[in-house]
Amino acid sequence: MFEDGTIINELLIERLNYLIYVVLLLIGLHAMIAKKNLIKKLIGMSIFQTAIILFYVSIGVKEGSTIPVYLPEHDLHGSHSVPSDTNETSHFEHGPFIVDSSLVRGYANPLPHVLMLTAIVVGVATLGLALALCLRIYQGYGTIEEDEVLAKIERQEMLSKPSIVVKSVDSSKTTNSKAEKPPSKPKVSSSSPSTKRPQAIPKTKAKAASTSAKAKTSRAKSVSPKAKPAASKSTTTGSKKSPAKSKTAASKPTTKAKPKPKVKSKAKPAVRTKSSSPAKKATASKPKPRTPKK
Amino acid sequence: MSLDQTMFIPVLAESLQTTSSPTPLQFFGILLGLLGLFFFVGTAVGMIRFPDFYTRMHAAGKGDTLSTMLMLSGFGLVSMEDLSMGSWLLFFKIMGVVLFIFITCPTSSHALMRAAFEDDEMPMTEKDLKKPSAKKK
Amino acid sequence: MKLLSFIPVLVVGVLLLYAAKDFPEWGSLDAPASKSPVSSHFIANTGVDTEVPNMVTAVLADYRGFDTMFETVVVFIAGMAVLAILKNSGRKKLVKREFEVDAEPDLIVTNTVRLLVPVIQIFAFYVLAHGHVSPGGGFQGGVLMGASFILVALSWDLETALIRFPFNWTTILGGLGVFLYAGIGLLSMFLGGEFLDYSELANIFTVSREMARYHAMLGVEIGVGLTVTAIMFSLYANLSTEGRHQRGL
Amino acid sequence: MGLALFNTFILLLLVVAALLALRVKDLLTASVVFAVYSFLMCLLWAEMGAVDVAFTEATVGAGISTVVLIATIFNLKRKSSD
Repeated sequence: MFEDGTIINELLIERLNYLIYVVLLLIGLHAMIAKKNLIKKLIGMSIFQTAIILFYVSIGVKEGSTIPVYLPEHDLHGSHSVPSDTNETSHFEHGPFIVDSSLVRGYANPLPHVLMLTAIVVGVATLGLALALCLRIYQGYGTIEEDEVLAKIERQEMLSKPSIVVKSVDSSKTTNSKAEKPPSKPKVSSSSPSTKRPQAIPKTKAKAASTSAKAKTSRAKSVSPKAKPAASKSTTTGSKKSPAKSKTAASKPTTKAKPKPKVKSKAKPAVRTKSSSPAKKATASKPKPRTPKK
Repeated sequence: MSLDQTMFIPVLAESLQTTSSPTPLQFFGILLGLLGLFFFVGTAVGMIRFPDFYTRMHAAGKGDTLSTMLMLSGFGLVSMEDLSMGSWLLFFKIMGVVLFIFITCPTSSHALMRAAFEDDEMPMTEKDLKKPSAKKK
Repeated sequence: MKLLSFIPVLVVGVLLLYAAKDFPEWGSLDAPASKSPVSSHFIANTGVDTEVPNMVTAVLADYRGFDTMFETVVVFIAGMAVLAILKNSGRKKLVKREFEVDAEPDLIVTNTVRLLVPVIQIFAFYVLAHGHVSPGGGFQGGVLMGASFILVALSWDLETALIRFPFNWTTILGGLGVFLYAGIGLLSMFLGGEFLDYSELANIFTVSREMARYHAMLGVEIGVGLTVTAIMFSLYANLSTEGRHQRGL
Repeated sequence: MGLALFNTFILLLLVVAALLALRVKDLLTASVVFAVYSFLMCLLWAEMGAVDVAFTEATVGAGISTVVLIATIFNLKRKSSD
């Protein structure tokens, strides 16, 4: 099947490196486009990078060549110097000499290696930068899934845009209407772990809600601006019950963090009485920060 | 050419080309390498077949350490075909690698097991084997 | 979205495979990259110009030193940007992370690390200094050095590593590395040559022009190593703690 | 026949590792598989004669970038939706 010199033969047998470089590059590209998780996107980006590095290294390969470090007979200095009593090196003058073109073929091409060596280190630096941005996004939005982040941004924009136009609606309606439709709005204030955001968000939300408050003014009369905190609290509780999938995912870290140590401290002594000493167990199950042991 | 200590790649290439008639030392090295490969297959099979994290780490920790050490020692023996200065140097470098693998590999498997222990991963008992649901996990 | 993304991927793939048809044969000696006068010149003349056996180091630090200097600056800027992004951004009240367990530093692990870290650091210095005659150099040595501190941080905790390598040092050392690199370049400029033309350093050091380049390359690699060490440790310290520098991984 | 068997084998393993790193839903597993990918890449480059690049990839790709990825995932959520 492969004997008749088709393109399959060329790609699969003689140029497998080039084929694999294309395949890896496409895998990375597809991951960067289609994956929703930002960390997955970054792994795709790294695969893309290494595919390009593979390509560069592949074009620098020469058949039957050695690594780009001079053989001892081409570099007669330092620890590489060959003693002059051997016959072989007696016709070389002491010191390095210009390697002629027939010997140049014996070494692999150093130029792609140099270019790619710096590219790798810069690649990890940029990976760190991107991960820092991921952390920041997680602090702001409580998730690193791209579609959820986009949905949150969209909702925020949708809520904050009309507030520029209509500002003079009285605030009594706003608080109430907010209390009545929790499922759509209060995600950000409840889920975001950042310290600044929960203060900033309800304000814009209050403004925004004022525009869409026409229909639901049933309890609007009795509410004074004082009632704001209570209303916002009710929204937070409402958000936890709401069945939207993204919301439950977002509020997981705050809710999940608490019950875990309790469960653990209960479970541990019961099961591990034999396997570890009781003193160690007590220290392990205590929720204290790790201290350096000196 | 007798003092080319740092250039070990051509040395290896030459030694590989002359494997048509291996010296007894090289033959012993090849034998060690094959034995290491055997244990490595055992490690891989254990990683797949064992049901539980701890038993899997047992296979990985022991088999991996032993097989890597055996293979590296075999490699060191294969590379010293002429007992020259360079091949001795290479042999001692490889033995240094073997020493560090002997130190670090059990430590890493200990750290993994300890992490699993802290995370309340329970070892599998005979009771779990009888339950049909335990087989999936 | 997932199906839609296959369209650009397939288009790119077909184009690249079409281009791959025209690539030279695998390992061919007549490939344009191997025939080019630039790389042939590097292979032929590195020994004469710089007396460095490792061509990659010579090309990295000498022939293309300007490139490498700005790569180092990129690494430095990336570290500073991570610091700027994450500084004071984390939660103040230290919530428990998803798979965090409270545990003492393990006895076996810490003692092994106590044994290993000096060896790793000596190996890092060896790689840095021996990069002229064997694979290695500033980037690799710096990464190994940073990895040794990260190993301390992983086996004890971050505070212990920060006692050994205070966080303020990362900024200072990173800047110092870039400064060392650029300073050697500027010094050779003040001595009458061009920027990063190390052979002019032979005027103040009593060595030949080739050996001046040899030793200046070592200085440059030390600069790269300092920057990379500092930035790698700073990346880890920032990312594992969200910029708080306490209670890390 | 230019390519050695070793080369071919590692190239095929690379594709498997890349696909696996992107398919698993657990981000920790993904980063560890990505370390495997980096190390395979390092072996491939050492085989091609690019020892400096291989050394850099072994320290950076399989060492530092895995640690940095795991340190970040430690502060994020571990599960991924795809």
